[in-house]
Amino acid sequence: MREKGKISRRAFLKTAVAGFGGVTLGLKGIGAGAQEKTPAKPKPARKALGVDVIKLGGQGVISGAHADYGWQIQAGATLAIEEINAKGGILGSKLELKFMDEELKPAVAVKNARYLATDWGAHFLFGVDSSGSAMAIGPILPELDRICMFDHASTHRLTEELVYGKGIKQIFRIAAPVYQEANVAALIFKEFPNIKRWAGIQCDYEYGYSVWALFKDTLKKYRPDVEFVSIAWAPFWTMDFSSHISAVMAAKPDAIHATPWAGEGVMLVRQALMLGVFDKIQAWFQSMGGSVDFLEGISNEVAAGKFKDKLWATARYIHNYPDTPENKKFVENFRKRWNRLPNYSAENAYSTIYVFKAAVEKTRSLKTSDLIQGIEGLKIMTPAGERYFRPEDHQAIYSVPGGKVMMDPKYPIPVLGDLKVFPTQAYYRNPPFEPLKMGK
Amino acid sequence: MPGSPFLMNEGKDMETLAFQGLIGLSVAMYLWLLAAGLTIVFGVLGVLNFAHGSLFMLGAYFAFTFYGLWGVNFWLAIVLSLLSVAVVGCFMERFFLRHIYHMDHAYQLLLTFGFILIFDDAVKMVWGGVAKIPAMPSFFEGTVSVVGRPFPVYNLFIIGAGLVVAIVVWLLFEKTWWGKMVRASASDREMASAIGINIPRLFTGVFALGAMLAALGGALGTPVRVVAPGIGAAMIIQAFIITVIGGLGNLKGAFVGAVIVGTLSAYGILLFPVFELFLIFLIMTVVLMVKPQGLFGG
Amino acid sequence: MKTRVAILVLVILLALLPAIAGKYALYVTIHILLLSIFSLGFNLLFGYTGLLSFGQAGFYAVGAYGCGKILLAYPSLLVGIVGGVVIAGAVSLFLGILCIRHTRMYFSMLTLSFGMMIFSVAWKWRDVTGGDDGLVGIPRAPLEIPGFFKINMTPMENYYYVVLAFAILAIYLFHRIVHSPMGLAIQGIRDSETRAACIGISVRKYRLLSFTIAGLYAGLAGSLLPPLESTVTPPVAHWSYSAEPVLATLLGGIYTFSGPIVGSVLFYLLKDIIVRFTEYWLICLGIIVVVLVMGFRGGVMSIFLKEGGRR
Amino acid sequence: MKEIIRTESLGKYFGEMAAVHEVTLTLQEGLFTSVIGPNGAGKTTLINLLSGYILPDRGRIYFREKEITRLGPDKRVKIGISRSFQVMNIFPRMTVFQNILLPVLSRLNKTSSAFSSLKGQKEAVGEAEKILGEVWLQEEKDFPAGELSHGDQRLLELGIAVATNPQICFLDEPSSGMNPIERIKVLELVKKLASERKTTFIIVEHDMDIVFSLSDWIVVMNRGEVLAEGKPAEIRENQEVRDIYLGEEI
Repeated sequence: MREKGKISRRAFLKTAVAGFGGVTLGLKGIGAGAQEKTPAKPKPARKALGVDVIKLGGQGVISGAHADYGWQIQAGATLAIEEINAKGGILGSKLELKFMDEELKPAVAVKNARYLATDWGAHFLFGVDSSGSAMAIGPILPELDRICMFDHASTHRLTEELVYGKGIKQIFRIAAPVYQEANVAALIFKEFPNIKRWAGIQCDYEYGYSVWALFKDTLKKYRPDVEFVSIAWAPFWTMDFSSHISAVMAAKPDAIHATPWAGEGVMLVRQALMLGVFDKIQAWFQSMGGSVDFLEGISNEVAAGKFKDKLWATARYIHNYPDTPENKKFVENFRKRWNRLPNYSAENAYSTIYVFKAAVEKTRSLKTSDLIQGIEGLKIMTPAGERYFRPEDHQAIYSVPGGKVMMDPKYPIPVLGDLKVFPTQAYYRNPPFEPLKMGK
Repeated sequence: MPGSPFLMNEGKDMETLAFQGLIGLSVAMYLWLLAAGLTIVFGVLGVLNFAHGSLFMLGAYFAFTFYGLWGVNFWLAIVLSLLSVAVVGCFMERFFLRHIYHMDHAYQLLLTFGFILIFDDAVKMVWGGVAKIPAMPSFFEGTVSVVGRPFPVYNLFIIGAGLVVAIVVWLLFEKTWWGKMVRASASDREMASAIGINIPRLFTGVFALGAMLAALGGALGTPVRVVAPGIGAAMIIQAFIITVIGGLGNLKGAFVGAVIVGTLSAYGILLFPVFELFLIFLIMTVVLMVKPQGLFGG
Repeated sequence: MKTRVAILVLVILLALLPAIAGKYALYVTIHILLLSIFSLGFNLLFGYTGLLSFGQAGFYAVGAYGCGKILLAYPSLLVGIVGGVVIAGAVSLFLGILCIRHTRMYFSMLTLSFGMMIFSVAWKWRDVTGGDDGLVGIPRAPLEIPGFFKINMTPMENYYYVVLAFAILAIYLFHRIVHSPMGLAIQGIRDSETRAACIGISVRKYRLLSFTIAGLYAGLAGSLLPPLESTVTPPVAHWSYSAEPVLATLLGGIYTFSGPIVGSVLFYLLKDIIVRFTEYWLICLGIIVVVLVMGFRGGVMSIFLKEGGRR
Repeated sequence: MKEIIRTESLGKYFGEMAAVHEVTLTLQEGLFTSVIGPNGAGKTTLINLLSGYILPDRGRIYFREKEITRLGPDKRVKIGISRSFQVMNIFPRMTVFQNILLPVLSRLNKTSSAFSSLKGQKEAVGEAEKILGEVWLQEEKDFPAGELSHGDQRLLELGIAVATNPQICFLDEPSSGMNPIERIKVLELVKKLASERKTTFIIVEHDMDIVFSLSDWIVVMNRGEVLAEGKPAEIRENQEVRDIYLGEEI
């Protein structure tokens, strides 16, 4: 089934990136239909917003070792758009998507944003995988006079500094930020008295730095007795983690906290297996290990029980939580549509579209200033549970559990089980924010 | 900076250093396989092949296709991928490089740089942009104990493979008639062709050999590494560094250079987690400044 | 004469652009102007002096970070840009002394290496450079000379005119340089280092001069970036970014004055347009590069001018 | 008659091979001097040493009593030493005119001005034009030098060598690759330039007839050492010289 998934994915990529994201493959029917219809017999009544189509400009990384994330963003957004268009759009206006490759390069991301907003005419911007890209787009949003809903980029600085500090109100984030992998991990493992020596294998860029710093801060608060005995930094394009793994293992840690994600994450834990790490440690926390591409990548190993029940992870949404009708429906539709399970960036993107919908319907306007009002303080039910957009920092507040990676007969790939759920108050940082120090 | 550059990780006893060195050595072997081809091609053809890393990538992709997708036996898959890349190499040499040997090195760099762009997108077209990670052949799983710590059998195998290749290549150039011809034409093309060596065919052969070595590096990585567009471009700079350190066109230099870079970054990660990247380029620069012909260059 | 008129028309069109073109077109034009400046400088080194540098992005980045830092501390456009250029010039002078001792691929490797060292500094020296998030929220400060005037730069149009002015100035000066005795001297060095030395030309001195000027141009292009993007991130120092002026120049033609400029236009449009219809724009570029090197080493201009390239 | 260049036990060694060994030699101003000798005798190496193109391993070089042993080639040009090359060495991508203009500018120390236009350099331009005339290349003025015929490139090379207005000028086989008629023309030209420009020419030449008919002074080298020197007549009589040129009719 992964094969089929792949093929459809590749085909999807081609057309989607060809610049007709909305009007792809299976979508053709609806999308194209919609476009012929609207000019054919315009119904003034249905033009509450004065536009035939509401344009959504998305971007994410769709090439390289992290490419699956961009794909998931497109897939989620496309699903939502199809659903909404099928029900007649938003206040009579259909939705159209254009999706571009961010390449994890801030310069490219900014260029995309400018193109989408000022040339293609997007009403909303969303997506963005890399924190660097997010930090670069944020400051130009006022000039572009567009809202950008960040679906994945997770640096705390985006909301804490740019929104709360600098007051850039066009920035919103629907995804849980680094609080997730840093603080949830801390809350889980404060309960393990015999895990005293921690090591880190972290991304050698802001994301890794902030997660590691925050994790250490929080854990220290609850467990003054733990030590952080070794650390290795892995830049983008690390082909071989064995040097990093053996370096941190040299300090004989009880547990390891790791941030490398997507393909690099898979490589990391598989090479850790090769180095017999899981015989030596009590636990391994893989930050975004709850992401579908990661779980797919290690299915065989999990099935063979090679991780000895020691592999823990979280994500910014997992498909088997919460147990609500909304979530069931979403996962079901997503699997029907794409023949894969949704990872968090898919759910984040999917919900993003519905947040836009809610905001437009609430304000009956496409003016950015109105929409900002519309989203601030918004409470909305999404597959990931109820989200609340905190006015101070425009961060969506919702709870995602952490858990152990294990097989579940209900799913073709491993899932997070033995879930540990925490109240958002317990692990989100709350305003007023004091800057996080990233010293050792 | 995350911790001062001199933040030392804990527990730096001899065993640790030895183990880390051995790990670094296994990483170094991939680099050696990559650099060997690069330096041979430069030494004989006088071309610095920017696209050499892309041949490494192609090797990985072919191996992944045969072994990971079509389930061909691992060893056979590697052989097949070498041959496929050799064909690509011959094509490159025969139809493109051959026509610019006489030209300024700048054009050689530019031409081969063009090939990087082509290969990167070509693999994207064929295999898609998403990274590929096939399963590892079971007979490579498991570890052996080194200084009391588990060391992967696979890394051991890689070290072995690297050494074997080193010996084979050395024998090839020092002991065989073909090697003698190659060295003759490397030192003096006119003379060589005067004594009836078919230079063009020889050069095609040499380039193919270089391509195969790169491909081998890529192919051996597939079971444990990620296969994605761009890994070639990511690797080539390291290969440059190595060949420059060892001396452009110098095989022994390439081997030593690879070992230096591989182990050094391993120790860099262990000792100064922050400065690894800078360190490597610093070495390259110093070598270029002080002894541009490289540590082993004449 | 004809060319004079053509240039005049072109300048007028560029001056009128904000009136006729949209925001994005303006943004793209600014980027093209930056790339043109960047490439011109590069070509002084490559086309005119015969040194292929793969580290120009390093100086571009120094200019960008320098200007960004200044603007964050002291919001005055001129101070920022001039400051960035000066710093970049100083750095390139220093590194030039080390680099020009070598030629051919040793020079290329050395510049590559220095460029990447600048890259890793930009990436790692987080207290100063902000790591991979880079310098964020750089203001597009007003153009001001205290006591004389102060122009608000918030509207893109205004900044566009600043960039245009700098670009025209840079191009004009470049024209003067390559058609001056010094320009002839460096071309002599390109054609035959030994011959040049044996007619009394100090090869190193002129290589260093050319290297520094190239650095200044890269620095200028870099300094004009942060006010536009309000962000500077390490990738602008990466070797793959150094490749952009190389490709642009090759595209336009390395032996003609206007080559790098024409090339920059083509390169950027190619990149910007093709990328919208296919994610495979690099392969197109790659094929073009191969064709150019195999066939038309004079670049597009040589095809027009029936000159250059083939040697 | 006064000395212009003197060497003291000059030596240049490539590994075992002594390219130039113990050469102690005095060249007189105004004497049209030829350096002859079989291939590998060290003629070119000697010129390379005297023009500063390479530096000696042993010995000293004096120019008008001033030691210049370690002076770089560009510096030597400035004090009046110039040369041409055996293997064609011009500026192929530049026009013929620019090929001449550059050395003139270099002599006038104008090359470092980065913003003045070339046309502005009246003096240099005038002089370059004149030299072009002297070497019969006015028509080819605006050709790319690389596209000239072999013969014309030789003339251009000569032009470049004299354009720095040297007091002494070394010509390494100025007529190589030319047919006999061309040779004579070129060497007649050299002779003419010598008298008009008051330049002392030291040439390396293979064509013995020309050498013996044109030279005032001949230096014979063999195996890196000076075998003999003297007037053409003396050299003709010299037995050792006859031996090394065995077979060839001098």
